Amino acid sequence: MLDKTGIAKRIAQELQDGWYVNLGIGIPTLVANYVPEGMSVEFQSENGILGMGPFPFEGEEDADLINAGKQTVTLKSGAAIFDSSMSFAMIRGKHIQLTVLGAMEVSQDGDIANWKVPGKMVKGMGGAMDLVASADNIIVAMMQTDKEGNSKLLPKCSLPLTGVKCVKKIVTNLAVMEIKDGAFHLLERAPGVSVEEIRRATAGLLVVPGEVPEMKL
Amino acid sequence: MLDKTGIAKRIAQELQDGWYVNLGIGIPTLVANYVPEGMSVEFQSENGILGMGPFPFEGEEDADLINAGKQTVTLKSGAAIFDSSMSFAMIRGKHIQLTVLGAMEVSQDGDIANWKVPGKMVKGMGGAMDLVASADNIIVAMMQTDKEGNSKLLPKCSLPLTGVKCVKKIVTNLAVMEIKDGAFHLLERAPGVSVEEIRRATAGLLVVPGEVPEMKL
Amino acid sequence: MNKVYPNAEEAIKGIVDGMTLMVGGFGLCGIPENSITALVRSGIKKLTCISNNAGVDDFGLGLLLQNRQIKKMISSYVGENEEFERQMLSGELEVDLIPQGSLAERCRAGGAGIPAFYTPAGYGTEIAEGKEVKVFDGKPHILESAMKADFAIVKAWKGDTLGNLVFKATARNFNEVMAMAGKITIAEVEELVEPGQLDPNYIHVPGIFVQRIFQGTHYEKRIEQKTLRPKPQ
Amino acid sequence: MNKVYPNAEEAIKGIVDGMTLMVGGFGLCGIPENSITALVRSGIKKLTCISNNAGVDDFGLGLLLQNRQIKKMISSYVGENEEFERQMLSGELEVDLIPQGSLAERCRAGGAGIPAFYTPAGYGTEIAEGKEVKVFDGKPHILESAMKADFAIVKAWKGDTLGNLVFKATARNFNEVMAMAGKITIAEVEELVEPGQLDPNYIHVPGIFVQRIFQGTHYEKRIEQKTLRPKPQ
Repeated sequence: MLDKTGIAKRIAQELQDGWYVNLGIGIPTLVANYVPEGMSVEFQSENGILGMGPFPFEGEEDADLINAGKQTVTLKSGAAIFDSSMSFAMIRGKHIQLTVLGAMEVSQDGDIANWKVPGKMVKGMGGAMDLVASADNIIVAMMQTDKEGNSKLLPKCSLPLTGVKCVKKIVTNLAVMEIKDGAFHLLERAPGVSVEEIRRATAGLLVVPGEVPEMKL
Repeated sequence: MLDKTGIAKRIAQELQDGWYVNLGIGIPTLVANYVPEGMSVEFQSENGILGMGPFPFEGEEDADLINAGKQTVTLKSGAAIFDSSMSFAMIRGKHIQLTVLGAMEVSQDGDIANWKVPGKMVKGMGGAMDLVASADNIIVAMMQTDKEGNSKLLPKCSLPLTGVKCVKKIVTNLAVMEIKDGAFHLLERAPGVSVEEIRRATAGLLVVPGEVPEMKL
Repeated sequence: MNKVYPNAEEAIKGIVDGMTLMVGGFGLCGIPENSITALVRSGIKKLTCISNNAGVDDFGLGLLLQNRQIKKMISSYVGENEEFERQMLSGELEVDLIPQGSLAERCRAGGAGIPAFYTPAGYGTEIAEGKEVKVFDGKPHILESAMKADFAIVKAWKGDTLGNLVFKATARNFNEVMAMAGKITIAEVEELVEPGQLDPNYIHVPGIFVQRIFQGTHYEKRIEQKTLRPKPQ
Repeated sequence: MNKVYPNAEEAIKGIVDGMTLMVGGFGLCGIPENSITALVRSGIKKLTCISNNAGVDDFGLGLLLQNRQIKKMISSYVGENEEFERQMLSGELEVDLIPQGSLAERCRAGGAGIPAFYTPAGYGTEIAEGKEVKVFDGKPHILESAMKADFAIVKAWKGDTLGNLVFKATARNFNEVMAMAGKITIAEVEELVEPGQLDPNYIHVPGIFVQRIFQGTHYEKRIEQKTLRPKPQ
């Protein structure tokens, strides 16, 4: 089974040289720490950065330089700053090659719910709806079950949607799956996790090929 | 009767302090030479200048700095440069207080035709359609008749339109007129021009109030 | 034509109860601190505020919330604010949540004379309810309308007396599009300079969009999430 | 990931007969001179060119017209070109004329994932024929669609190896929005620099929009209308 770092490491294997990538808050943010050696990947932050660098050293933080999670960050050499409309022009216009974000629920049709729980305080969708509606390549990073053990991979989402038919790939603590033809297709098992465990943690339709390799980290 | 310079001088009297103004090619361009003393007016050029200055001195011309008429120009102190989409954001968004342009025909409803003569080479509308469709305050600068003496102020335009119901004011070689309620309303006569001469040069409906003052230049 | 105002108190004159304001900033980054303070002191009420976020309890728009001056918030994300939560849950505060990209584009559209545009963002969600849908290239999009405000209040790094603005780093965010969309736009700047001191090639907001400008004072520039990495030994 | 190409000949590889190109510039100001020369030499035919203007007889896109490489021009204004006129009147050349502001906004929309938007420009004229009309705030608007191109070819003043671009003065014009709207965008620059040499605050086109970049040579920068005022004595 993977922890959050493991999920981030596995997602980092999906990166390709020259890609522009938007990472959501939480597990996705960790992906930036595991860019393969020698690969050049630029991170976009939707508040207006391309070429976001690591967190600053103490004393170097600048209130005027934050990421979309409102954390102090730095710029890489060759970074560019822009306004919010230009930022979402990049996102909506499909100039970002990969979007990684978290989810509360994902359906076997690729629907995603990650912004609102009825009856609870609603903070807002931020840029998530723009991101999922626009990106051709979305990876959802999530725990496959909630704290009570209920699957978050469902036939249909029960929560208000963030976007429809948009998620193509999921990396959870248990598995890597692809979504197509109305089903979760199992691609890889997390280390030490059996197909049966994955099946129990998947409420939606799961397609298991003959052989399911264990992922390599 | 006014010459082109006279028309430009009369239009310059319409300027107000602090206005942003777009001047079309031809007579309108001349208006910039007659901004009243002590008045601050900024000229916008739709290829991307706010704060356009006079033509350069010999040797100071810069191929990278032209106006919408493709003429070499200079920048005033405090000028700003922007791209074409921002330029028309200003125009369409009604941030320009006055637009002055030429016309081949104007109708008593305020329609304007100034870009196309069927059977002749069509060069294009450039920014004229955006300008006339957006501006709340358009002054047309024109000769009131063509070379054959035919009126260019018509009940209805005969040429393909540039915009509909948009012209509010006209300054010609003969008169200043306002367009409202489907008629040309005579406001001022050019020096030495009689109401009768203006009437003969106006094919559309002309409303003449009891007294028509001669314009002061 | 003088656009320069001596301070925030003078610059916000004309804002009255019930108006719609756009307020620049992302989180607490690039917010018009001086103008917010002046609004708090003014006691103007029943405001509709269009702003990506709603500040924190004791800073930014949170100060106006504390003071019950806001009737409605139009934002994309409103976390980090307990008073906001209380007013929202009790029904005192109306909240309209909008996808962040649509919010930015709707402000730009308002400034640019584009009354409406199609976007894929929000299709198939509750955001799309009641909105026109049209399919382009096989993909459904929803029609979103332009937004304007009675006053837009933005914060820039430097500005000149003609209203030209430049921003520093990510303090730019929504300030640029909101400056375009205000019927009257108030810009507060850290440094007010004379015309000619800003390079014409690198103006972020041309002065045509700015009606009032003043030099702010005592910027706190609070950091919401100070995140650091360890110094190498 | 290397975006840097040695010259125009290499950078335009992949452009083939029948493609749609966006070409930056306003008149002869800010046009991609090196790329146009390479296109002339390539002999690629049946091009659709989206460009605000069509050059003059012996410079700019006029060179491609002379060579009969353009099937269709999409522009706002095409004066100053006799060969253009001849081809247009003889029916050899298709011409689609578009209001300048709509052209700029349609390019931006293509780059920004906005498939269509409403504008008042052209309502009631032949431009509006066949287009959807909708009334906003009592005023009719027409629906205009986004434009994209197989390749966008732009010219910048400086660019870095990551594709970030800055323009000089009015050579900026359509280059910015066209850079956003190319499936592949080629940027030729007067000066190619290393990452970090352009100030991140003042980038006109972020590198994400540029797939290929090269340093051009021998810029002629022809002036169309040299207008001067007399020197004071």
